[in-house]
Amino acid sequence: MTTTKDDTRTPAQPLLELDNVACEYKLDGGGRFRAVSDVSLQLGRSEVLGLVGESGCGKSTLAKLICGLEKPAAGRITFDSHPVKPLGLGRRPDELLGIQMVFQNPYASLNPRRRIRDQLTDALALDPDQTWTVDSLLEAVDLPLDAAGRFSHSFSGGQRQRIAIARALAAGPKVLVGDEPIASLDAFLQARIATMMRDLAIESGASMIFISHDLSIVHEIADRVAVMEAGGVVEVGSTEQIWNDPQHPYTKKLLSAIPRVDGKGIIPG
Amino acid sequence: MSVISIRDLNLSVTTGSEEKHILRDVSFDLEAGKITGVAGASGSGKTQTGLAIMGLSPDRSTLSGSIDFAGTELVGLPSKKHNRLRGRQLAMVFQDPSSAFHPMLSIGDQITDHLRHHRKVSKKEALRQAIRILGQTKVPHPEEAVSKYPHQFSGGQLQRIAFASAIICEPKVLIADEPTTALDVTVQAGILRLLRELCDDLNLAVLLVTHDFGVLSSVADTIVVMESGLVVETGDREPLITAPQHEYTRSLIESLPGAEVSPR
Amino acid sequence: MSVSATDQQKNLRPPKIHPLLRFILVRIGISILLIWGVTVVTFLMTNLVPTDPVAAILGDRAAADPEIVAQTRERLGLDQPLIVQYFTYLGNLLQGDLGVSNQTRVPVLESIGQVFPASIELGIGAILLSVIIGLLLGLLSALKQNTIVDHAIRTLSLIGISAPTFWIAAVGYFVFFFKLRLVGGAGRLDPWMTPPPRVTGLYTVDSLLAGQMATFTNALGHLILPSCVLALFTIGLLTRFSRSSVLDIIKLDYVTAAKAKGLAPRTVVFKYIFRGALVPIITVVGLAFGSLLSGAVLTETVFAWNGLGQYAYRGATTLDLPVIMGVGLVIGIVYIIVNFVVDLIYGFVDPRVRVR
Amino acid sequence: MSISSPKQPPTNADSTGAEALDRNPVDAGIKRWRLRFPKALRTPLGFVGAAILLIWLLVALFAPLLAPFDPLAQNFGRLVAPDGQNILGTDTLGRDVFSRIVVAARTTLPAAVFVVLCSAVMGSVLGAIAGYFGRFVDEIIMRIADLVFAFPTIILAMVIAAALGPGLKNAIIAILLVSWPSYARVTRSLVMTARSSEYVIAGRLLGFSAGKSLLREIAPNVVSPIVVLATLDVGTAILTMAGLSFLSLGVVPPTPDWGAMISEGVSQFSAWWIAFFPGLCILTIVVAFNFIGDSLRDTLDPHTAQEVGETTK
Repeated sequence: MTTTKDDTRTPAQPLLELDNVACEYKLDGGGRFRAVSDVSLQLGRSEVLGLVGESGCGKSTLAKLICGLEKPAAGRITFDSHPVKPLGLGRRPDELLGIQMVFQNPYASLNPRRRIRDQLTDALALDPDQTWTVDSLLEAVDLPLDAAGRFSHSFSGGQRQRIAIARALAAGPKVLVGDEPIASLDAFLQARIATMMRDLAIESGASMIFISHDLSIVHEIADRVAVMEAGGVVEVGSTEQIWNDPQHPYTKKLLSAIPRVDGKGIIPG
Repeated sequence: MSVISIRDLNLSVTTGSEEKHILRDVSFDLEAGKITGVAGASGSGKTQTGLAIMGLSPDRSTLSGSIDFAGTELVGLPSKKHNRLRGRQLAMVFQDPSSAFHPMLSIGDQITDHLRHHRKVSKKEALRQAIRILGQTKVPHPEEAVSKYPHQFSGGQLQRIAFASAIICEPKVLIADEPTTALDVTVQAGILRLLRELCDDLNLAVLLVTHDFGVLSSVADTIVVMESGLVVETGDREPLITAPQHEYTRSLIESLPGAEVSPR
Repeated sequence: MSVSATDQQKNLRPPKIHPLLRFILVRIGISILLIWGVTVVTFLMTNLVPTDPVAAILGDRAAADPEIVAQTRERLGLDQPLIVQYFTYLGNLLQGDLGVSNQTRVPVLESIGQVFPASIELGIGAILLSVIIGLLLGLLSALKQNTIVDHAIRTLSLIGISAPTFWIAAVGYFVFFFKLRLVGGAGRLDPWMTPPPRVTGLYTVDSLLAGQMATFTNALGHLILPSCVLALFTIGLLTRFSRSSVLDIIKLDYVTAAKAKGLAPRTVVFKYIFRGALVPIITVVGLAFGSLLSGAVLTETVFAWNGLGQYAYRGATTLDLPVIMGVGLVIGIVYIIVNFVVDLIYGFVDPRVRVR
Repeated sequence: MSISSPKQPPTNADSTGAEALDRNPVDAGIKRWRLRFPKALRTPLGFVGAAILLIWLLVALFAPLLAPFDPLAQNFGRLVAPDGQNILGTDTLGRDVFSRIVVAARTTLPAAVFVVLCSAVMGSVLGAIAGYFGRFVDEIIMRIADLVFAFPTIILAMVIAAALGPGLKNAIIAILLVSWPSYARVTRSLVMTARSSEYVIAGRLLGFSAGKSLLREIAPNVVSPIVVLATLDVGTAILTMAGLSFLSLGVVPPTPDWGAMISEGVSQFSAWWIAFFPGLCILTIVVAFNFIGDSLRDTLDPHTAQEVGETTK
């Protein structure tokens, strides 16, 4: 499991650095499963890194590791020269609040019993620069201003996901982690929400790690792409290089499996 | 020649005092040896169209219009008679293969119980046919597979088993409801190839419900686009995708990532 | 979900023992721990009593003499520290010594051994009735959801779990025995009948084994009303639970898939729906057994059914602590064992536990 | 192909809140997670339950005015059948059954509500701690709960009441000790679900401490199921209390009590009224709580409702 070649654009001082990180789960019937093994990655400033792989490849575990939601079995994660420590029972340390996450399931990521305004206000309190207000956030994600007074159940999946993006942005993050944020949305909404996420993150000066099983969406929004298979990163490179000149056989397989919308009736692969 | 011909199909569901129209004047045909794709966003009624053919519309719903299946009118068909067609003439494959099988029954049992029910074949003969059909859908080690349980298979293998179960009684119509949505992209291609082969080899009339134009572009012969219960456009695959007539179809296709750029 | 087989092999460290074996070992461990806990509870309860056990044993006059009290305390080991007393108690338990009744001076274990079969007979009758009737009503109610049938069954089952068992017992006894003479009266047999030769202790079984048909019908006539009364609460409980459990299953994909195969409705209901609902129901049957034991104490009293419940009732009314603690201990252990068996059944029924 | 409905570009398709028959929202239930009392009481069962309960509350409140005679005075002939004067007859000591029944409501109802409130608070606090902090705290609390579950309710209450001696106070302590575990189990499992749910994790990522997220994010989501469970449990508490009194381990004579009255009447077959009417009282009041609780339960989402139903002992 080696990182094939580091992209030349990777800055000398990465914002987020993963150094030989591994993670294991205990299984129900006994035994262990190594979900992530020996992953090394860097994320620069104002950069969008796409993390691509199929189900069970460990990409969501990697997202949790970055946010401190899982305990690494080995390796080191550094954010802005602070080590990322697993989240215990106490408050998350201030220096790590710059990592925020948008989750996969928009139906579960908003508190059903609290108004949207309250949930956004919690996040706004973290941003020292006071970049946003509740109104400007809602405007940024294309929602009506009266949304603030409502509860999450009155919104559709796509709308909820936009609220979740607004909440993550409100905290003024330096790294925005999207864990399959578009996977449970309709195909016709996916590209739009993904692009919105990218634009908002970059405009507010943050970097983004965008996790998806869909290479064609990642191709639209990412600067660099890392491909994962069976817990390891098999290839990292600029989006163009991965898309046009993949090196690893798994990346090739993944790319060739994407059906083209050309009406030719050709089954991919 | 059309195997199924749907004309002015309407479906409404009553919840409490509210009546909701799910399908409005839907009309299209399914032909033997052809895959008809139905596209639409969630809530457009595409799944309900498939269920209406199967006679499995939700409780407290009313269906009107006509579904003609080789001379038999399916709308208003008594449930006993419909039941004789289900599994034997009309078969269905579901979206999530991991939930479409009973976790406590063996694969062999689940893919042959309708064969034994409809054809009255012996248990031994049914199992022999099951092994043959699992081979046809390219499930690895069919002899061992029949005595295993669903949790011992991956999603892609289970979907192949679901196709085996669907075709074991040699049906004329196959309804595939988002058969690849729950699968990984590398597995999807294999399932689509299987669907194409089964359709061609068995001369099946296939209804493929999906929200993925990539899937339609790969295997569908004709495409029906639906929006909030209405059919907005019907046409052959290539012209419909490359030159959509209706504004809604166009916006759907344009919303897709990389509509114009494709990998090498 | 669909991790390919090779991926899994590569990163999987398989468990050292078979999951089913592990499952059984864990269950055994938990059961032993619980049984130990039960002994601690009964021991502490006995020792927390505000009333002096010595006084209870000796009676008022002897208790006034400090010398006799001190002797008795020493004889009973009550001058020892609590922890030593506990180990003495535990040691006695392991030898089958549950103490001696303050009232009758009969060893508790001996009395329990005598009355236990009566309760088993009643309990088996009631659990059979509640499982069969409860599951069928629950299934019917769920299949006819939101119809008159469903509403009626739901309302009746709610009333069933609301009625005080001992009152239903009294009313039933009054109506069916006293007024209508449809069933046998108090006790396990009419007073002039002689019990069948003891093999299992269950009169119905023993009389059949001995070929005494008259005794059998008489015993059955006495058994039927108490079991029905006892079952009423658990029927309500199981009806409600199996209804919600079946409703959960009905909306699953595999049921739609079974319907789409054109199977007979009977097959869909019993092979697919019922089998799926059965696993959660099995675990609840174990829990329902607990309320059955509670009900037995009250029911047996009304019917003068000479079982564990009536024994406990006599102990309670005379504040005979060794008896109450003995019954508590035995019932607690029986309950734990029943639930252990239920867990095992669950493990064997569900292939996801059984087959790796 | 007629197109009658206003068309929308797909970019807005999600803002219409398009109802998803095609695809089930992952959490069909969360939106119904809130308890709606008025809605629950609109169902026939809920309404009947509320009506019966209201009557009983009034009876308990105005018992001294309603009771025609002194419930303790042995004023009348023994075992007088119901007539114009003693509308529900008299008991073995010549006391008026109706007066005794009415006055007994004053002890039973408040005692049952009190015991349920205490056990609900105790159980859910312990359950929340177990569910949120997990590990050995969870192990200890839940193993104790398992232990209590291992004794059937009446048996354990009987053991406790016998050890402490008969009396209303000790009966209440006994019921409290046997009934907290069901709240602990339900709360624990709800808290565990909530704790790993994405909205709570999102809050933790925004810097909420464990305590803050438990109080602010999780608590509002577990209160409703606890209220439902408690409503159903009042009925159970009344039954257990009556059972203890029936076994002479509850309210001490001569204080009037339904369970004790039934116990007295069981052996008096010629005087059926002594046992019959108190039992009817217990039945109606327990039915009332169960009807209300069941209707409330239906307003919860299915998953939570099952959670509440499963542990009913």
